[in-house]
Amino acid sequence: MKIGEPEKFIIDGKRLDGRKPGELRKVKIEVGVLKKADGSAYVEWGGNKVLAACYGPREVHPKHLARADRAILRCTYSMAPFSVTDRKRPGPDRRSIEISKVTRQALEPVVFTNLFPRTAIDVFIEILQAQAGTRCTGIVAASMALADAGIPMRNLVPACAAGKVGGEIVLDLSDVEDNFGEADLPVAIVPQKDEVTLIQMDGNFEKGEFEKAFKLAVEGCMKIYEIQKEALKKRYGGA
Amino acid sequence: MKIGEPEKFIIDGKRLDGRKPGELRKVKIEVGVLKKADGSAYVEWGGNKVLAACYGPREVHPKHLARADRAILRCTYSMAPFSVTDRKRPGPDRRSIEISKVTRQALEPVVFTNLFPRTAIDVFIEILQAQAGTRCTGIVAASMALADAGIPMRNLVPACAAGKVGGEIVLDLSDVEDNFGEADLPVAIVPQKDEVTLIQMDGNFEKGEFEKAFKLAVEGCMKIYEIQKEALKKRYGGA
Amino acid sequence: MKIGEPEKFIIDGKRLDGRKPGELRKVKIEVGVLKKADGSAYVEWGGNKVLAACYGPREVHPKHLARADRAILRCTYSMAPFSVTDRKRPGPDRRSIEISKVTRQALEPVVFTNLFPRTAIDVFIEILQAQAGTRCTGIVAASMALADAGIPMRNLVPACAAGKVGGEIVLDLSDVEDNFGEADLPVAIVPQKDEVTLIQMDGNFEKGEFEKAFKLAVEGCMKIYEIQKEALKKRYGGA
Amino acid sequence: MFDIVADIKKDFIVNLLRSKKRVDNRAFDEYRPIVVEPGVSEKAEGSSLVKIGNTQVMVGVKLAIGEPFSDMPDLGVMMTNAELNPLASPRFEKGPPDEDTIELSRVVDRVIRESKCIELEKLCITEGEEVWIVFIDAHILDYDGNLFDATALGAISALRNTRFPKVEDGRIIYSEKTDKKLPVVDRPVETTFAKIGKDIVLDPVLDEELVLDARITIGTNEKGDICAMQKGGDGTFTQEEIIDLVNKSREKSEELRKLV
Amino acid sequence: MFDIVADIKKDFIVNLLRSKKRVDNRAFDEYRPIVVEPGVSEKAEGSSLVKIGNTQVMVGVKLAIGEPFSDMPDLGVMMTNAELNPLASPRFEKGPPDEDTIELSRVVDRVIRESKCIELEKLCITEGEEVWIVFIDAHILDYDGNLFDATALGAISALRNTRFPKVEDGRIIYSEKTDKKLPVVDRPVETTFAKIGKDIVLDPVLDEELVLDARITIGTNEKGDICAMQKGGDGTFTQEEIIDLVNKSREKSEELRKLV
Amino acid sequence: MFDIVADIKKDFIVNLLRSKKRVDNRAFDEYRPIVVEPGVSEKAEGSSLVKIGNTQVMVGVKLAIGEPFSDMPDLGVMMTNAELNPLASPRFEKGPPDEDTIELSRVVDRVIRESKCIELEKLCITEGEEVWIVFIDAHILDYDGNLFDATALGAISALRNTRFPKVEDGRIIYSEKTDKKLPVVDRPVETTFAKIGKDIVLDPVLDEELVLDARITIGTNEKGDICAMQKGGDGTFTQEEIIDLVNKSREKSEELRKLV
Repeated sequence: MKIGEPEKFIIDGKRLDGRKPGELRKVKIEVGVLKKADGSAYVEWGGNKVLAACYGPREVHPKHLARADRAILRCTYSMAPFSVTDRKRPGPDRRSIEISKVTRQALEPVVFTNLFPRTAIDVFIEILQAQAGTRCTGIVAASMALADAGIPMRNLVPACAAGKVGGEIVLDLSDVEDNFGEADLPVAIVPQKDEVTLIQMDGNFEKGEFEKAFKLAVEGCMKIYEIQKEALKKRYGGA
Repeated sequence: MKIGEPEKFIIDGKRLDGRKPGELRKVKIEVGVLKKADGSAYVEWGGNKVLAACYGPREVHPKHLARADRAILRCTYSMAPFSVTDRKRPGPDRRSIEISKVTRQALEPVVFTNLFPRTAIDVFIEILQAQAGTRCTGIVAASMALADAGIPMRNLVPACAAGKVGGEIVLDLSDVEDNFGEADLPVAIVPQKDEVTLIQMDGNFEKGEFEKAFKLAVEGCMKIYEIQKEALKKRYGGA
Repeated sequence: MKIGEPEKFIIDGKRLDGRKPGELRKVKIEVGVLKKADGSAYVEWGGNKVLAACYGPREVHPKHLARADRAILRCTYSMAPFSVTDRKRPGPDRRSIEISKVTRQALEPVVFTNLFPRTAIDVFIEILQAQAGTRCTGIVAASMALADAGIPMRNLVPACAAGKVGGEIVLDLSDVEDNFGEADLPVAIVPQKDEVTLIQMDGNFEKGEFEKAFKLAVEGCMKIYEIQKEALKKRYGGA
Repeated sequence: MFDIVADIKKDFIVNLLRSKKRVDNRAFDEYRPIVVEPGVSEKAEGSSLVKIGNTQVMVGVKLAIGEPFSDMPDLGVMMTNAELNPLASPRFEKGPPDEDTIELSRVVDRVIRESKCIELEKLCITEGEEVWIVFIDAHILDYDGNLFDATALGAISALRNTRFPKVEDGRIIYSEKTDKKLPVVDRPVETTFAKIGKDIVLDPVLDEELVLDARITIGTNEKGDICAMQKGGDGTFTQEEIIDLVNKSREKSEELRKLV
Repeated sequence: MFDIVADIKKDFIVNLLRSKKRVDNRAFDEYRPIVVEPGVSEKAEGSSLVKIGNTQVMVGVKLAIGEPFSDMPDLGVMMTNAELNPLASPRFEKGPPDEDTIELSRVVDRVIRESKCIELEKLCITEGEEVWIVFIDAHILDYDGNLFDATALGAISALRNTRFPKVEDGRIIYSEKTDKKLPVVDRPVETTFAKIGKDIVLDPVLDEELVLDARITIGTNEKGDICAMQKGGDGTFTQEEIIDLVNKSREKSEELRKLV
Repeated sequence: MFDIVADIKKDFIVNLLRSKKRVDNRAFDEYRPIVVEPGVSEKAEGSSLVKIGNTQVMVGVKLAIGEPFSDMPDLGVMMTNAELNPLASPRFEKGPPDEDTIELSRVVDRVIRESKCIELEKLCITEGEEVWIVFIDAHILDYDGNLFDATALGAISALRNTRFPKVEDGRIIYSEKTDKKLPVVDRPVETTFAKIGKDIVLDPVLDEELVLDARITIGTNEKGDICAMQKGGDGTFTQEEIIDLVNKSREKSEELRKLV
């Protein structure tokens, strides 16, 4: 047993933080929170606090990266040194670089990059406080920042993880569930289109468990999608 | 008390190295000491031994740094690994980068950069032996190297620090005064013009002390200015 | 005495691995072992296992390195982390950078770089298993990869080291001889032309010893040259 | 995975697939010929050379003694690193690891780590002070697509082939290997599928990788449990496709597992 | 501070100032509205979000246990680091810290350190072996000028807000904060003035920073002593201007200090 | 060594040499005037300034206490580092050390190390735990050719000039040097020859370096044994030339050795 591991994860059908297995943590989304960025969003999701900013379409530096037929989308996921338990050294580590890549690939399918050839659309995601699920929170925030910047998109991209703790499939792992649980499955989708834009997984799913967790994660995405739309409406009004 | 701290800094009106409060350490300036540089100078100031070289106006690399209306001035302050008590690892550290920046800004006001558009004027300052006051020594050396390279300037830039040790305001801190003293105030000026091109400070000045120290530092600059002019005369003859 | 140092290196005229003083370790050369490279070679020499690949002539990046009158030859010597006793951290270290340089200079004299102006010829040498003599093995492999890529050359470049162990001059040091011996002298030549393209040495040769070792190394090169030609014949047939 | 080829090439491959053919005539769910050669290095404590078609990857395992992580004081440590050596492809460049290199390292690390195939608790020497560190280093030698599967296969093959060196007075004598094997109790592998247009193929060759819309790598252990998963590419999968591929992966994994 | 804007813009701002007006209608010695929100993070041991006009800076304080410097064996250690996050401005770029980032870190560090506001001697655990290390990390979130004052204000606010985590058997239990506060005994702040043409204004907004000739940042403690100073820009100040600004700084500092 | 000059310049120098003349009128086997000034620094434990013609190199030696290498637990450690400072030449650039810088460091290190001039066994303080570390740092101040010989000369001169600082309770008091000298028992030096066309000259000046075909540096100890050798350049030597130069090096080394 690792230090700090709880004996049980679910007691009387309730998780350690009181949630039911299929319940999300509290999510709060605010759009347009920064002045200098072309678009921005702030997301609080459980204990996560994440800021995203979008710049673009703008000139590409260095120039040789520009594409004649479309904009390049670039995503940078980064964690503030004080966002985690043990201070993180500033600068990108290997984990951040991987997450930046899968985040870009989670968003790319919805952005009409072909409308802005030879330009760059840059998205910066800053984790100010981390508490399990930062990559999903980041994707949700990034998607809102793109929308706030007026970048044409087919749809928003919600993201949510499911996982396995104490042998049970649950939605949206908490910190302790993430650290000591048996599996984590973050998923991002294009709602209404049956398109999965991100799926990663680590841990152990027996036959059957994967499918159950996957469907739960997609349901979680749909709940997040509603909150995303609500936040846009709140900002821009809406029909 | 830190290890090595003296009990008193001033005994019978004299400092630990025998100087009076308003007295400079010994300064020696030599111009044109390097063959390959366009201009160069060597300055010994107390225990400091500093070499400066100037190259330019010359082509700018990388090109995108060039300015259409003027030369860019670049300064690099660097310390030899053997110049300090504990061997310094080669390469720039944060302190060197800050000093390089304020050195450039100390010199920029006197250089006629507008005469040489699209070029670079590079100044390299190498600390061969450090004994408190390397940034002022570096600025003095750099200013002489610019002059030796024939770069048109409004004037030379002298620099000198004042400080507070044992509660007294003194000129030009020694090593031990710098390490254990209460305040350090390096200043650089354009003589005869009442222009301050560099001022930095750390430590503690009570009301009134700052003004006293500041004026003393400016006086120190004027003494240095005389030595600078002398060195140029010695090299180039004089009117 | 260093840890692991043998008491004697030569017993009854035989070295610790059974070889005579002037005898090479076993050498096996195979050409054209990689599909994606323009040319490639695999060399086993004693316990060394080395792969070399050649790409080019091809476009130069970054462009400012290109030469109007000739191709640039670039060599990269690198060691796999698992190729040595204590795991080597990935990425170039100072030793690799030096060996890359002398390898390039060992090969440059035979390549007709003037036939391919404004291009690059890149040679990559990867040490998969190291057991004394990797730089010579690398040069031999590189020379074969260049030939396999069809790069016009005046000749192949064989390389071989001689050294001193237990006071005797021997050919082609083994691991233990290299670690605890008294001198190592790697040499590369252009056969039939009396041209030495690489010579390095460290250790201690008394008067007379150097000349003896040098000649032995050149003889070693000629033996290697025969094996190189054999490998090319095997691959391409031959007259 | 790394570059754009002309739309023409993409059209050609898509059309080929639409008519149920691949550029190298394989079935959609067929691996290229695979060769696994364990024990190719004497300097490494474990090693393996894997070829999947023209793709070649060498994996070496080095053991060292070091400190455990402070929150897992009684467990050994494992580290996985891959290098996309410029020797292996004109598409690879010198320099610090880029995002593709890092992704490869981490996805291979994931399946090894999460399958718990190495009994890390048996690698503890003195709790909180000294444990064995397992360095898994993958070197790409020839790149013709599907590095994930080849590297993961090389890693588990090399691990199963790893023997401890002799230890004397706390000092490792690397030149003398013992008979004691690294405690490896599972054979996790990864299988990778590429979606090109509407078709999905196993084990994409480089030409297919260059035009793929989406990619998915699925790692399983001997029991058939899923241990690792990674989607790539700028396109998407449907939910059904993913569930389908997870099942297909279980099947194809058995083929790979037989080779180690 | 970071780039050139057209001479026209400079002329406009200079002329405006000559007629005693600023781009945002403030008085020359007036701060923009300032908001200080301490305690915005649960993961950090201390934190604060500072807004000066549209400029936003978040500062977090992390505590760790480590070795003291060998020449100060009985003192805790403090480190200040700022990041000019590309999220905060199109003018900031990814990559290692540039000279502006380093200057900001060091000038903020200077006022905290030289004011001796943290009682470092109380951070010694075992002389020469273990002391508390105080990491002050500033993240710029939105950049509209005057980072020095905002960051210094955030730093002292976060420090005053810092509580020690629980320590058990020499191990920090970060998840449990104690009631014990970091010993912070002063409230140093920094005030920054910009000289544009012949006029000098407090708290330059970005548009002013882009055309300034010279800049000066002055740090003071509660007693009004000067603790830190930094001139910037390619222009100059007269001696009188500097003495004047030092006095003005003492005054304006009091406004800032009320906020923490 | 570092760049291309016009073919015209090369032709000029080659023709000059063919008529037995050098650009600076020296004999082919003649050094430029050499000045060695030991003890130029008070902060370094040893130092020397060497001038060969217009080439100037400063070498400083710093001593520190640290851990020995694990396979040589009873030996001190030496490290050699050279910096091609941009101050010294328009040809040198800022940034991490390039291949020329690294080659220079390593070739100078080689002759010092292989001549065994420093008695490393006398630098052991506690076997396996603490030994003296000798840092040899060379700073190029003015570059007019032949850095190898100047730097090696500066290194041995600085080493012979090195005295231990005082040690109190295991702590070095750098400000107080003792009379105890670093145990240096040999005076190794390096001599460098350049082949230009068919001619070979000693101590190439920068203009000669820029057009040379091949270069060889040979290091010898006091007994005349060869300790280090390095060929450079894109051209070649004949076997006879090398044997010849080795003998010439022994001779010329004596001239250098007299200077330290």
